[in-house]
Amino acid sequence: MLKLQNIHTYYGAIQALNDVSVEVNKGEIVTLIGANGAGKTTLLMTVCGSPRARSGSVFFENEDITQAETHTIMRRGIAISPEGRRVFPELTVAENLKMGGFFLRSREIDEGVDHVYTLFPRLKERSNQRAGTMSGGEQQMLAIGRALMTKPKLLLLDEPTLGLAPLIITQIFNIIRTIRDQGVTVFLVEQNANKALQVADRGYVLETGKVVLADTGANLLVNDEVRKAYLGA
Amino acid sequence: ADTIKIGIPQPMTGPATQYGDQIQAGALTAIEAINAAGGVKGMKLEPLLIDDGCEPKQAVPAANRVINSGAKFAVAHACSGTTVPAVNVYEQEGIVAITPGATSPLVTDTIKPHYFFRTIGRDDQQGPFAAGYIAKQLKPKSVAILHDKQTYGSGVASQVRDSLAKDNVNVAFFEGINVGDSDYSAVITKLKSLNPDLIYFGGYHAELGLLLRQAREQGLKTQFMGPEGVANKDLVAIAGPAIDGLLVTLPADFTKLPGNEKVLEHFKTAKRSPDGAFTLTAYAAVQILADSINAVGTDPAKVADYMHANPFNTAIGKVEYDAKGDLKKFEFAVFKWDKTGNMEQLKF
Amino acid sequence: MSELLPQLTQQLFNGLSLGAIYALIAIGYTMVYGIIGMINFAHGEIYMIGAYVGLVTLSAIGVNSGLPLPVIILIMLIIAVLVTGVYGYAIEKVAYAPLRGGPRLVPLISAIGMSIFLQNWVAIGQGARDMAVPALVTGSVQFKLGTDFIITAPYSRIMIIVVTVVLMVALSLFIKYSRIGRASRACSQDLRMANLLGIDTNRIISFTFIIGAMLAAVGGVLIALAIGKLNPFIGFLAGIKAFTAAVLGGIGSIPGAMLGGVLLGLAETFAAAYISSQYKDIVAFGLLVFILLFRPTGLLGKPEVEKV
Amino acid sequence: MTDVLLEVSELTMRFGGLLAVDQVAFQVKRDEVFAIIGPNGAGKTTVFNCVGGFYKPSSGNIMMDGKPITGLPSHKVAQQGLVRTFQNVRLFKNLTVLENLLVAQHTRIQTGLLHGLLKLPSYRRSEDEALQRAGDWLDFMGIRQYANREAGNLAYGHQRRLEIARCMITKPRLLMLDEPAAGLNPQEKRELQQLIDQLRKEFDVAVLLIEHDMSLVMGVSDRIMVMENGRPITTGLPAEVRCDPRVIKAYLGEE
Amino acid sequence: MGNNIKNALIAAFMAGVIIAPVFGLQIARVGMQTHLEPDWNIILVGMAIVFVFQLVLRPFFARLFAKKAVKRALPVLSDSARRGLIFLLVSIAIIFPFFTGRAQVDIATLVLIYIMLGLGLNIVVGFAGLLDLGFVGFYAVGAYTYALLFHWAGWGFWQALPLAGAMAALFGFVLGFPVLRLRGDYLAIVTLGFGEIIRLLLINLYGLTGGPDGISGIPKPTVFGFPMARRAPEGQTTFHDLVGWEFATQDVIVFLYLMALALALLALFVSNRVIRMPIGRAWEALREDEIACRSLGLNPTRVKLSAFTMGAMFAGLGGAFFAARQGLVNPESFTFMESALILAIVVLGGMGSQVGVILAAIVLTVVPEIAREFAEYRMLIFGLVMVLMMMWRPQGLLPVKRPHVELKV
Ligand SMILES: Nc1ncnc2c1ncn2[C@@H]1O[C@H](COP(=O)(O)OP(=O)(O)OP(=O)(O)O)[C@@H](O)[C@H]1O
Ligand SMILES: Nc1ncnc2c1ncn2[C@@H]1O[C@H](COP(=O)(O)OP(=O)(O)OP(=O)(O)O)[C@@H](O)[C@H]1O
Ligand SMILES: CC(C)C[C@H](N)C(=O)O
Ligand SMILES: [Mg+2]
Ligand SMILES: [Mg+2]
Repeated sequence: MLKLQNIHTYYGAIQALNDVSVEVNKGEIVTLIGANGAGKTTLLMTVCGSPRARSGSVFFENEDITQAETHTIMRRGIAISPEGRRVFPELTVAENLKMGGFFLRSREIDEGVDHVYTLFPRLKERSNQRAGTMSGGEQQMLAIGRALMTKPKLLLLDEPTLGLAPLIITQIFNIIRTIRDQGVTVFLVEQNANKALQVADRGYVLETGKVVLADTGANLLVNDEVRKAYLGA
Repeated sequence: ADTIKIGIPQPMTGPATQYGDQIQAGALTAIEAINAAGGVKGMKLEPLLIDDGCEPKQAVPAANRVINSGAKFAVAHACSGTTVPAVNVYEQEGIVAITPGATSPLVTDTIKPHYFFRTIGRDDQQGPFAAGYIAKQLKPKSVAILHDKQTYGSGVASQVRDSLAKDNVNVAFFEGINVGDSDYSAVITKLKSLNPDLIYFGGYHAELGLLLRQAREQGLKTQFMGPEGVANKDLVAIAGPAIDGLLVTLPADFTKLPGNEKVLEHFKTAKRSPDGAFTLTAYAAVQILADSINAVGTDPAKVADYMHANPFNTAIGKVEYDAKGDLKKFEFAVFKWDKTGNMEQLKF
Repeated sequence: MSELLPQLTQQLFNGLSLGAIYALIAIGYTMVYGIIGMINFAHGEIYMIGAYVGLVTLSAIGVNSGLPLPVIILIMLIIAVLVTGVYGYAIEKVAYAPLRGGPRLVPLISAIGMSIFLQNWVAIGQGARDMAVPALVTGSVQFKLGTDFIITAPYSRIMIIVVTVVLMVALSLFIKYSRIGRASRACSQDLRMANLLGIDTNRIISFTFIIGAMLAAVGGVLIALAIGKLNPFIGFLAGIKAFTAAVLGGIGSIPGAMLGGVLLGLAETFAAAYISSQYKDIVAFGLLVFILLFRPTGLLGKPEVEKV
Repeated sequence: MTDVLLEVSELTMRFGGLLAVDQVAFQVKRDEVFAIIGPNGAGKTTVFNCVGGFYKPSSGNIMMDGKPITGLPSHKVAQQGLVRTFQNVRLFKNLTVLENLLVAQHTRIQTGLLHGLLKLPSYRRSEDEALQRAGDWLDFMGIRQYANREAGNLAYGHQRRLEIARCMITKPRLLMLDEPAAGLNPQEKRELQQLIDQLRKEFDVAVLLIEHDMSLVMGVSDRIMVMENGRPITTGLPAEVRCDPRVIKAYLGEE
Repeated sequence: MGNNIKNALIAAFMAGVIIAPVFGLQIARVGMQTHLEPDWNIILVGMAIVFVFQLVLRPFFARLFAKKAVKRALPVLSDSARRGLIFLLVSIAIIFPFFTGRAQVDIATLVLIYIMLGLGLNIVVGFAGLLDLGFVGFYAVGAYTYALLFHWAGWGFWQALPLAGAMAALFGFVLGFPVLRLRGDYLAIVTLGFGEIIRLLLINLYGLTGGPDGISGIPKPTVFGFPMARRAPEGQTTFHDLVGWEFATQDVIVFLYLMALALALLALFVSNRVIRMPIGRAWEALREDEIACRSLGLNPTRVKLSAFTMGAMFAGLGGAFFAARQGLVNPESFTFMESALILAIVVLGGMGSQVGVILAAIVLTVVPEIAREFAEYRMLIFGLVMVLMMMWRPQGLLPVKRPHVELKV
C-alpha cells in the first residue's frame, strides 16, 4: 500500500533520512521506533511530501507520489495526526473536526463528528471551546479525532499518546486496533515502544536517519538490543 | 567654459507640475531665444532640468544638485515651501537664483539673502490686495478663511486675515485643512452653518477643487476666492461646473503688455504657450540673468551686486530690486472664472 | 443653538460616509491579513488602480454615451474588478509567494517595495498629476430638521454606504458558512496543517488576494466618483487609514473592519467639526492608541490565546 | 519557620462558565516532591499557571514561605524562587545552550549599561561567575558538550534537561515540572527520575510535579494529589493513591 | 510543453490586462472632457515579453536555481571575517572623502545617518523583535530638539546633540511604557500611529515648530566653537578665517562627513557591545519566548523598554545630525515612508546583522541616487529593487553568525 524506496531527506544541509526503505501493507499496523531525533517524524512527513524527499521514491497504492504536492497526496486517502498536534487554535473543537472532513459531504461530516464524540466524550462536552485553550491531552485527542474524520485508507500517527493519561492511552491503542480491523492501515510512530510493538504487526527501528532493524512487532519486543535501547529493560 | 549652465529646479512631478511646466516653458523659450541670438558673451546658455516635486523635503537635495552640476545660476523653485529651505543653500554657496513663482515673504525675509531674487510679488502685497478688494468691492458681513497649513497657503491666508481685520471685516473662521485628504465634508458642514458671505482659501488648486466641488454638493453656495496658486486648468477639471464665479488674485496678464510682441513671437517659434501666471515671470528671470552676465561676466558675486544696483527691462516690464532681492514694484489683479472654465480680469 | 441637532445629523452622515470609505478598503486588508498574517501595504495601491481603471472605462464609454447611469457605473465596476483581480493575483504570485515560509518581516518589506513600484507604475503610465473624475452621480437627498439648516446627503455617498454594508454582510456570511471561507480561516491559523488536510493552500491564498483586490477596486471606483479627483499617490494615505481602521476593529475580523472604519470616520469628522480639522488625524490616531491600550487586539478581535 | 514552603488554599479558576480548578488546596513542604496527577483536562496545568502567576486565579490564596503571592505577575513570582518548566518545552531555541543559562541568571548578575560598555572589572567578574555557574550546571546535567549549540537543535531529552537546568540556575526554592517525561523514551525517563532525586537532595529544592507516567510519579513522589474535573479527589502517599479505587476508575484504568 | 504554452499564454493575457489600463489606454483631457489615447503596441510588446519569459526564460531560471538550491544554506560570516570586513569598511570610509567630489561625500553623509538609524532600529526589531513602524518619530524628535534649541535658545550642535539623544530616549521611554504589552502587528500599528502623531503635532504646533515649513538656517557643527561657514554670525570668527584658509564648501562637507562617521562608529561600537551584554541576551530571549522569560524572573516590560529607549536614542542622535546636515527640518522629512526605508535597511541587512545594516544602508541610499539618472523611473526602480532584493536574499544581504560567548567543552 505504501512503499518508500531509498529515501533521502534533508533540511537544508542537514540530512535527516539516509537511504530509508519502508513498506506498509494494506490492513497492517506498522510502527516506527527510535530515539529522539532519529528521523521518525521526518519519515512520516516525507510521505506527506513536506519536506519532499531529495532522492528515492514514495509509492502509495502503486502510484509514485514522490513529487506530488502535499494537498494532492493527502486527498488520496491519507490522514495524519502530526507531531505537536497542530490543532487550529482559534477554531472551536467542532470546527476543527469539520476541517478534518473538509472534502466530505455534510452528512458524512456530521456522522464523523458524532463518531469522534463517542470515542472522546470530552470533546463533545467542549465542542464550542476554542481548541487553543484546551488542555494538552485534550488537544491530542482532538488531533487524533480530526485525523479519523476522513475515514482514511492510511492513517499516520506521530506519537499519538504524548501527554495522555494512562486510561486514555489504553483507549488509544484499542482504537488503533479497532480501526485496523475496519480495514484502515496504520503507520505509527511511538516513544512508548512497549505498547506500540504490542499492537503492531511489524516494526522498524530508526537510528540517526537509517533503518537498522525491521521485524514483526512480537520479534522486536523480545529483541535484546531493542529491549535495551527502547524498552528500558 | 563655453556654456553657462542654468539650473531649473522645478516641480516636474506632484500636484504643482502644471506650474513647473509653465516655468519650464518660459525659461526654455527665453534660453532658446537668447542662444539663437548668439548667446551671452559668446557663450550658450545650457538649461539643467531638475525635479523638486514641490516638496520641502526635496528642496535641499535639488538645490545641491544644481550646485553639484556646476551651475552658478538658477531659475529656482516655484513653490514657497521648497524655496524657503533652498535659499539657504544658494546663499551659502553663492549661487545667483531667481524664483519666478514663490511669493511667500519668508523666502527673502528670513535670511535677507544677497544672492536670491524674485520675478514675482510677495504675499504681503497679494494678501492685502485681495483683502482690499474684498473689503471695498464685496463688502461681506463675514469671511471664512481656510488654508493648507503650508508655507505659501497659510502665509497668504494670514495676510488676508490680518488685512481684513484692519479693514474691519469680520473674519469668522480661520482653519487649516490637510493636503492630500480627499474628504472635506466636515469642514464644509461647519461652514454651512456659519454661512459666511465669502470663503477665502490659501493654498493650491487640488484642495480648492475638492472644496468647491464638495461645497456645492452639500448645497453651500458661498462665493470662493483664492490666490495665484489655485489658478490653472486642473482646477477647472477637478471642480467642474462648481468653478463658476470663483475669484482669484493673479499677476496681471503680461502677454498683453505693450512691447512683448517679440516675446510672444519667440513662444510661437518654440511652439510653447505663453499662457499661465508664471510663464513670463520665468522668461523674465532668464532675461535678467543674461543681461547681468552680459554686463559683468559670470562671477556670481558680481552678478548679484549688479542685479541689486540696476533696473532691467523684461517680459514683465521694468524691474528693480531692493536689498534682499524683492521687486520694488509688482502688481496683482483680480480675475473671475465662469462655468466654462475661462477667466477674465475684473476692472474696478 | 437650535441648529445643533441638524448640524450634528449632517456631521454624522459625513462621518458615516467617510467611515464607509475606510471600511471598504479595510475589508480587503483584513481579509488578506487574516489569511497570511501579512500587512499587504500594496493594498492601497490596488484601490488606486481600481479607481484609474474605472476612469479609463468611463473615458472609453464617454460621459455622454447615452447609456443609463447605473449601466455605466456597473460596467466601470465590472471592468475595474476584473482588472484589479488580475493585479491582485499577479502581485501575490510575483512579490509574496516566493517569500512564504521565510522570516516574517520579509514580505512586509516586499509589500512596501511593491507599493512604491505600483505608485510609480501608474505615475509613469498615466501621469503623476491629478486627474479629475466627472461627477456622474449628482444630486442628493435633502431634508430639514426644524431649522433652516438643510441636511444634504449626496447620492454618491449614500451609494458608498449601501455598497459597503452589503459587501460586508455578504463577505462575512461567505467566510463563515462557505467551504472556502472555512478553509481560509484554517489557513490563516496553520497553513501547513491545512495543507496536510488536503487543502490547496496556494489556491486559497490566491483567491483571498483576488477577492481583496476586487473589494479595493469597488472602493476605488465608487470613491473616485464621489470625490472627483485621483492621482497615483492617493492609495498610500487611504491604505494607511484603512489599515488603521482594520486594526482598530481587530485585524482579521470583517465586521471589525467595518466598525473600525466607521469609528475612524466619525472620529475624524467630529474632530474636524468640533475641535479643528488640523487636529483630526491626531484624534484619529490617538483614538487608535487609546482603544488598543484597553483592547490590545482591537474592538472585535479575539483575544490572543496562548495557553501556557 | 514552618516546614511548609508553598501553601495553596481554596484556589479556584473559572474560564467563562467552566470551572477548571475548583477549591483546590494543598501544601508542599520543603525538600518534598509533590505530584499532581489526574485525567486530561483535570486542571493540573491550570493550577501551575495560577501558582506561577500566568493566570490570575478567580479566588483563593497562594502563600510562598508565609508570604502571599496571589495575583503577582509571573516574573515577580519567579523572583520569589518559584520557577517552572512547560508542558511543551519552551527554550530560547535560537540562542545557544550556554546563553539559555546566562539569560536565566539575568536577575542575579551585573546588568548596568555603563559597566558593560566600559567593561569595568565588576562587570567582568560577574560575567565570569555567570559562565562558571552555567558550566557547572551543564556538567551536572551531562550536556556540556552541547554548550555552544543552538538549543533548538538538541535532542528532545536534552532539551528537557536544559530546561530544568535553566530553572535550577536561578536557585529556586520550588521547582515546578509540567509533564517532564512526555516524549522521552523509557531509558530517558529513568534518567530523569534519578535527576529529580538528585536535585532535591543536593540543592534543597522542593519539587511540584505533573506527570502522566506512573512509574516516574510513583518512583519519585513523596505525596501525590489526584485531581478530577478541577477538584482534588484524594491526596496521599504513592502506595495509597495507587490503590484508591476512585483513582483507578478515573485515571489509571485496570491494568 | 503544451502545458507550458498554455501557462505562458495565460500569463501573457494577464500581462495585457495589467498593462492596458495603465500604459495602453492613456487618459487625455481636452477641456472638461476626458478621452482615451490607445497605444496598442505597448500592450502587445508587453504581452510578448511576458510570453517569452514564461515560456523560455523561466524554465531556464528554474533549472538554474534548482541546481543552486542544493547549496541554499547561506554563507554566514564568521567572527574574524566580520571584524576584517568592518575594519576594511572603516578604513575606506575614512579616506574616501579625500578622493571624491562633494556630491559623493554628501550622499555618503546621508548613508552614515541611515547607518546610525539602521543600527538603532536593528536593536529594536532585529534583537528585541519589536516591530516598530514609527521609528521615524524619534528621528524627528532628535532633529527638532536641535532645531528648536537652536531657534529659540541659540544652542550649537555640540551642546544640543546629547540633549537630542536624551530627548528621543525619553520619548521612547514614555511612549513605549503603555504600548509595549501589545503583540506583533498591533504594536506595529500603534508605533506607526505614534510616529504619525509626532509628525502631525510638528505640523500643527505652528507657533513652536514653524508648522509645515519647519525651521531653516540651522548651523552646521562648529570646529571647537568656530563655525564653518562663508559668513559668520555677528561676533564670531569662522573657522577658515581663524586658520587662514580660503573658504571652500568642500571642506565643510568633508568635515560634516567625518563627524557623521565618528558618530556612526560610536553607534556601531555601542550596539556591538550592548548585544553581547546581559541586556542584549535578554532582548533576544524575549524575542524568542516572552513567557519563558517571565518564568525566569525577567520583567518583560523593562527589557523591552530598554531596547525601545536605546533605539530611540540612536534615532535622536541621527536626527540631530540630519538637522545639521540639511540646515533645515520640516515634518515632510519624517513620514511613514522614512520609517519603512529604515526598516527595509534592517531587514535587507539581515535582521540583527550589523555589517548587513551597513551594507543595506549603502545600497538603499545609493540606489535611489543612481536612479536619479532615470528621472521619473527613479522610484519605480527603487520599489522594484526592494522587491527583488527580498527575493534574492530573504535572509538579508549578510547574515552573520549570532555573536555569542562560548564555553570550552
Ligand atoms: N525543520 C527542521 N529544520 C532542521 N532540522 C530539522 C528540522 N526538523 C527536524 N530536524 C532535524 O532532523 C533530525 C530528525 O528529526 P525528527 O523530528 O524527524 O526526529 P524524531 O525521530 O521525530 O524525533 P522525536 O522523537 O524527538 O520526535 C533531527 O536531527 C532534527 O534536529
Ligand atoms: N484559557 C482557557 N480558556 C478556557 N478553558 C481553558 C483554558 N485553559 C484551560 N482550560 C480548560 O480547563 C481545563 C483544565 O485544563 P488544564 O490544562 O489545566 O488540564 P490538565 O490537567 O493540565 O490536562 P492535561 O493532562 O491534558 O495537560 C481543560 O478542560 C481546559 O480545556
Ligand atoms: C507656482 C506658485 C503656485 C507658487 C506659489 N506662489 C508659492 O509661493 O508657493
Ligand atoms: Mg518526532
Ligand atoms: Mg497539562
